[in-house]
Amino acid sequence: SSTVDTSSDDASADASEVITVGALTPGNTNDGAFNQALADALAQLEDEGLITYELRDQMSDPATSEPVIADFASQGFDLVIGHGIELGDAVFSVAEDFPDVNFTASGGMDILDAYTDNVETWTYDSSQVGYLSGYIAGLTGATQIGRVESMELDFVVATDEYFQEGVMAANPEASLLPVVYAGSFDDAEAAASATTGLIGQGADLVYTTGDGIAAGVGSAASSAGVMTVGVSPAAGEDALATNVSTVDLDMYPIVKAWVEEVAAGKFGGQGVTSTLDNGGIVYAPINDVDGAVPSDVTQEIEELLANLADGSVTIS
Amino acid sequence: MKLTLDFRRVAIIGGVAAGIVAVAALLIVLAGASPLDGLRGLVEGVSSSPYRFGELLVGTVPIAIIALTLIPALRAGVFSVGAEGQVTIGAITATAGIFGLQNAFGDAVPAPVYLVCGAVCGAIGGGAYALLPALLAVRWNVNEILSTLLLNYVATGILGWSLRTWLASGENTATPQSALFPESAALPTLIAGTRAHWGLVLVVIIAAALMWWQRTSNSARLTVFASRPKLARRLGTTRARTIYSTMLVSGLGAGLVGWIQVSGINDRLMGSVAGGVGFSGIAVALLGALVPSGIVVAALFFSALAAGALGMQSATGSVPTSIAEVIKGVILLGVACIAAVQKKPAAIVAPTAEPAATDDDPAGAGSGTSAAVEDHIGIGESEQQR
Amino acid sequence: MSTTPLIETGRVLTARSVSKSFGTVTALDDVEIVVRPGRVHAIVGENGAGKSTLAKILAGIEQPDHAVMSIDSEPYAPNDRADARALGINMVPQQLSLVGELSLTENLLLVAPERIARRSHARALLAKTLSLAGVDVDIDAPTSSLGQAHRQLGEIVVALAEGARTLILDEPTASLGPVEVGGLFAHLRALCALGTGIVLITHRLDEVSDVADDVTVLSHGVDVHSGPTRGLDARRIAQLMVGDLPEPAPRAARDIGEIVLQAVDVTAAAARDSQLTNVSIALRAGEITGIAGVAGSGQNLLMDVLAGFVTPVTGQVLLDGSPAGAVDILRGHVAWIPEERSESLVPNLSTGDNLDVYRHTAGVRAQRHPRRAEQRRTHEAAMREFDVRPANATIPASGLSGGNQQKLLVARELGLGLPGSGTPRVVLAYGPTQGLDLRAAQAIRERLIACAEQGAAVLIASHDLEEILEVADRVLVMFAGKIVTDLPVAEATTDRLGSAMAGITTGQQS
Amino acid sequence: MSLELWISIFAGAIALATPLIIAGVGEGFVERAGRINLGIEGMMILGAFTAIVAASVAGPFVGLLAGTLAGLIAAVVMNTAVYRLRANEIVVGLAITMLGLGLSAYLFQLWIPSGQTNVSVDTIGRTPLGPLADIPILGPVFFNQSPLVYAAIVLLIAAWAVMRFTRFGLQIRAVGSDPTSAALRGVRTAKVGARALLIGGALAGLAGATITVGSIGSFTPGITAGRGYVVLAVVIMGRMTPLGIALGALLFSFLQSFSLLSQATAVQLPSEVYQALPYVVTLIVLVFTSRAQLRKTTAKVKLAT
Ligand SMILES: Nc1ncnc2c1ncn2[C@@H]1O[C@H](COP(=O)(O)OP(=O)(O)OP(=O)(O)O)[C@@H](O)[C@H]1O
Ligand SMILES: Nc1ncnc2c1ncn2[C@@H]1O[C@H](COP(=O)(O)OP(=O)(O)OP(=O)(O)O)[C@@H](O)[C@H]1O
Ligand SMILES: [Mg+2]
Ligand SMILES: [Mg+2]
Repeated sequence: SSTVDTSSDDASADASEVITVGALTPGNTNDGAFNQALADALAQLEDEGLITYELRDQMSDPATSEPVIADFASQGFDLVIGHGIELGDAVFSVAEDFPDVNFTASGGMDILDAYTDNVETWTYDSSQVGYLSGYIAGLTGATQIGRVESMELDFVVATDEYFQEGVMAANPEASLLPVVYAGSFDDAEAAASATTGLIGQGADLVYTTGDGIAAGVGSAASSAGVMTVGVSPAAGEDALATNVSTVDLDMYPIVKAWVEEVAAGKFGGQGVTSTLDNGGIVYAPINDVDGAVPSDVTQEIEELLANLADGSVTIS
Repeated sequence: MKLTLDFRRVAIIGGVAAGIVAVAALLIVLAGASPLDGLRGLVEGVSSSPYRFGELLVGTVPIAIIALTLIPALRAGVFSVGAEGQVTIGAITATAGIFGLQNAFGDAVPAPVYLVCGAVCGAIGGGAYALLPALLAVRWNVNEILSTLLLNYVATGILGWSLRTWLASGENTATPQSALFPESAALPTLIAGTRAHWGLVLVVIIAAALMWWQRTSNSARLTVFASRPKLARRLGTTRARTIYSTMLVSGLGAGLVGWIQVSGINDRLMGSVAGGVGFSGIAVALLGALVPSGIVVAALFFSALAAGALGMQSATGSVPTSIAEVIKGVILLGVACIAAVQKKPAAIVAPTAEPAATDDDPAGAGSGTSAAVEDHIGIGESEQQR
Repeated sequence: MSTTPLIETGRVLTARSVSKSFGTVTALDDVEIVVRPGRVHAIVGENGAGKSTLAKILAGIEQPDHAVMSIDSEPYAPNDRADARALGINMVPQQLSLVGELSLTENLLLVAPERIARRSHARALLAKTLSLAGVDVDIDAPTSSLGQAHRQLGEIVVALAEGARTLILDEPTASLGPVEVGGLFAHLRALCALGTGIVLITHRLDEVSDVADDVTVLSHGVDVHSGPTRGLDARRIAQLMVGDLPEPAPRAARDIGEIVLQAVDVTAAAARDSQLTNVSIALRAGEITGIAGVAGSGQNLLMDVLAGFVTPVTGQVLLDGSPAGAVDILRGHVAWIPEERSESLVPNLSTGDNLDVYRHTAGVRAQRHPRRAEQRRTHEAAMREFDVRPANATIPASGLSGGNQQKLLVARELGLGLPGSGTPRVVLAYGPTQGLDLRAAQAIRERLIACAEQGAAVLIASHDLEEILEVADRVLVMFAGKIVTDLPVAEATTDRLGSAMAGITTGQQS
Repeated sequence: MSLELWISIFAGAIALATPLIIAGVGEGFVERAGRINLGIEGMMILGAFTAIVAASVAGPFVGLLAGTLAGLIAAVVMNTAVYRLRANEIVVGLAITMLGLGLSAYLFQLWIPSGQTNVSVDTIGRTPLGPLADIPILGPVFFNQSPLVYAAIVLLIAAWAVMRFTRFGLQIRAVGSDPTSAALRGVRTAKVGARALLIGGALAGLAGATITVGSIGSFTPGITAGRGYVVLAVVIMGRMTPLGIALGALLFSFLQSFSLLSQATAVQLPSEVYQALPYVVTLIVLVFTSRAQLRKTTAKVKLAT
């Protein structure tokens, strides 16, 4: 996969020393989604011998996370990754006191300009995640699409708008049922109930992005034989049985670039975005759900990606 | 006689302590790490650096204030478990107050004004939210444990909605949060190089105030009320006044904590603002036997536990963070048992425990029953007896 | 007297060298008692003499330190109440053991040997027992809704239905009116005729000579006398118990003064009592007003209204002519001795703290804290004055025996307790001597009279007519929430009062 | 709103009510015996987790059994702490909840390390009750549900029968309403209370298992999502009687189901309003039931204020 363009080729060449990384994620690292993306990237980089790392999960409360970040910094880690917007403030506030340690902070689009000398900022293109998910959902030929989300948060709402745009681009005939919010990130049962209800109202595909609730969505949909998009591996094999695909982050190229920068002593002063183009956003191989999904879906997606890359398709 | 009693006590304490260690060690081993590293981490978690020690204090402040201000309510037998929601509402009103001030007077507002405004708004918010279950209890006899529990959920809803709408930050954020406070609204740091802030001083003031209060007649009246409401009536206290006033005090304290959490730690309002301090506060109040000094110690202990558990995770590397929660739960359980063995059972729940002393049956024929803890859920009930 | 038993040879419950101590207190020391079938065996003794303890040991509720017990010649050593019950020994405790939320039937089933509750069977059994004992009690109503007398009878019937052949009654008459006591004794005699052995604990010595066949006198845990009652009268028994009683002091004539506390046309409602309808009562300085009535006639509610706990629906309570609430009434020096002393003593506070709990009254400025030692001396002096044993101001109030708790309460209300200067202007007392032995009861009656002599308005409600007739200047009778009779004591005969208490109106309204 | 929607809402309500009813029946025993179990949330999630682990090895029914056992063990711990060692009931309850939430998340993370797909098990699934399931409207609502729903109904009847027809039921009522008299009558109050608590714990565990093995088929941390606390409210609301508890649970889940699904219609309210709705209505019902109770004992001494 293509890496972020900031990495210079010789950086990795003379990186004989192993970089120590301390990382924090807001949720569980086995969530099969956002948090796990970082955990997997770190594990892979460690396998490759580039880093050793320590990872702390469930750090969504800044009251807990700030001391952990400070801890990492004071123990002399080379790079401290705060993965998740909840950690942004804490990273910046600790980074001030440790100018010699490298940090990364994540946030919304506006964090890209907030970098400092020892803090690089990161975000991902949520419009692409939403659009591609919607596009895949549209390509399945589903006619009534339901959505179950955790809570009515700004970014959820924003992502959802792109999802709708993606659906319409792929299949203008499809109709969308209003979003149902389960009201919790964890309440799989409520999500299952919501999904069953949507199916009862005629939904033939259900989209979700939540963590814990995906288990409920996946379980209810798969037992009703209805397709889903966005169910993560954390929901379990059975739930994945009818999941067409999930658009997700791949943190490997991003983290690798950071590590190389640290090794080369060139870290800092910029912000990066994970995109489809730079391999930071990927989609899971298409599951044809026993032939329910047209066979040319993968091909059409690749076409879309190419069009997005050359600018012939833009997401508004 | 005395010897056997002491033996039993030692045996229980030893057994409980061994149980805690065994469970913790087992869990660490399960994760493929060394229990000794875990133990080292537990100690280092609170002591290895000034920063970590500061964290111990930071964690103590909210729990201690909530627990301290719960003293009157619990002494009177009013069991409110609504601190969690009151913290949330206090944080919202404090945030609103601070931004209101900023909007009205621009950047010229001096720090003390912000602090006073935040504290007052927070306390008022928490207090007002506590009066609601008090009203329900007084007017309609609604069990306050349940009403406060339910209102915690409502507070969460209000917080979520506020962060999405009128208090939402202008930035595009994934998790809901308010904008950053003006710098002068932040609670100043008390110990340089740590996050320990001036909220600590509030703990001392509140503890001192309660120590003084404890010796007042007002306190004695509440204690009488808990077990003998009629006698308390003669002393000039009524059920309504007791419930309103004690719930109000606990609400004010929790609201103040709401402000401390936003102004002292995050400098903005976030969804995680209450973060379980309400429930910890109740546990600490009971562990501290409803005595201010005991509560401060229990709060320090509780906070140390949280910090130590994080340190343990950090020292063992591979162990998932949830171990902190497990260790906290196990130790809380153990300490509750040990505290009960240490003191006479009546002392721990002194205000509400009343093995009905009637007729010539002092210890009660039902000495096998747990008279101490079983029947103090609602004061409403004790009145209905008549 | 009464039923001369035909069978002297039936089941005999024998307990010899029974000893029991609680910590340092020796409750029983080498006591012996023999209970024969078809006979009523009275146990008498002053407060704390060990009567209840002995009864509980017989019934398996309390374990003795040492005892040799047998039924007939079979050794008898019950581990718990169930053992005793299975062998036909049953007890109606001083504090009734019926669960209020359950009916008599359910109370019977509660400890039945079968796991499945056979309601119809239990009801049939109870009905049969009821008719045998000649009692009529509702067996399906929650027992809390029954009157005191019916609950008392109900528990006896339940015990019989459980197969009691030896029945121990701990102060069953303490809270009953004369009519009910008469009824109860008639039932007991009926039971004796069926061969049941009955142990009767009581403080009313005239009852002993009336109804008992044998008597055991306990004093400080030792059985000082045991034998048939034939030839013993109340005086003699009292002498056996406590030596000679002082003669009651002659009553000086008192001046009746102004109205201090009054209820005007009060209507009010409460859970267990009858509701009050248009009750008016005025308490005058120097006068002792007695209120008689069977339990549940509204006396409790009237007391609550006068003490300011219950706000009347209509009408009002006036202290010195102006409306007052509970705390004003206390500040106005009204002493309050409730029927249930547990309402007024805080069990986990020390006896000393209980004595001066009124120091904490709202609006009363705490005087300078006296030094602890000094305070303790004051408290213990008061406790000695009122004969509270042990006179130790640091033990929790719950550590005192029932009788001594009562004395402690009286010591506070009439002794040093009221805020400001101590002496009461009004005394509201409900059964102030209940559960007290003769000497202690006498002492408290003297106190009440002394209060009146010092100008206090005194109200005494009691189920014990004798007591009222002894101290009161004026006697009211309540029935079903109304005051039905109001007589000067000179005109109040036991007959007139008794029939008024039973609701038999003779036309003479107050 | 369409008929299908209403059917979905009612069917969803019954499904959501099942764990509440099961745990509620248990807590009903506990509260009738005069105790309160604030550890119920922890017991539920321990049951939920244990059930999945056991079910992945030995099938869903063993899973249910294991979940029940996990709740039972937690209740034994609680009983020992509170009623033998006399620790404070509220503290111990909160500690058990903390422990349950933490332990289940911890063990889950060890069981399914990062990078591994979560384990799914076969759920109990739905069992249409033959031709009954085809009745219009009623069929899909009542007769096409999980066997656990039917089991919950059986449980309700059993609980009612135990309270009504057994000595144990009477003893629970006695111990709860008047422990001193009960002890004096010879009821072993500690034993009765312990049994009630153990029943409560076991049923809480089963309720947790119902969520994972009964409907979702996998575990995620925090999956009980505060239902334990809802159970406490439902039990009081239902005045601790089995029927009342069932009605309370149904009311709560109906509101939850309604809030979830009516979002899919055009009624536009802030989603938080929907989320808080069940709690607010529960509170209101609580006010009315408490007030009714107050009326019933209207005679209660009216203390002046
Ligand atoms: N459970 C107990 N713990 C400690 N002391 C007790 C206990 N039960 C009784 N005593 C003591 O034992 C002695 C005898 O008590 P008991 O209750 O038998 O007296 P009683 O004759 O029934 O008195 P009363 O007439 O007041 O009912 C008293 O001194 C009392 O204080
Ligand atoms: N033989 C008996 N006669 C009268 N009552 C009995 C008898 N056996 C038991 N009981 C009553 O039953 C109550 C409960 O007894 P217990 O607790 O031993 O029940 P159980 O059915 O034996 O329960 P388990 O078998 O679980 O111990 C006791 O309080 C006792 O009153
Ligand atoms: Mg006695
Ligand atoms: Mg048995």
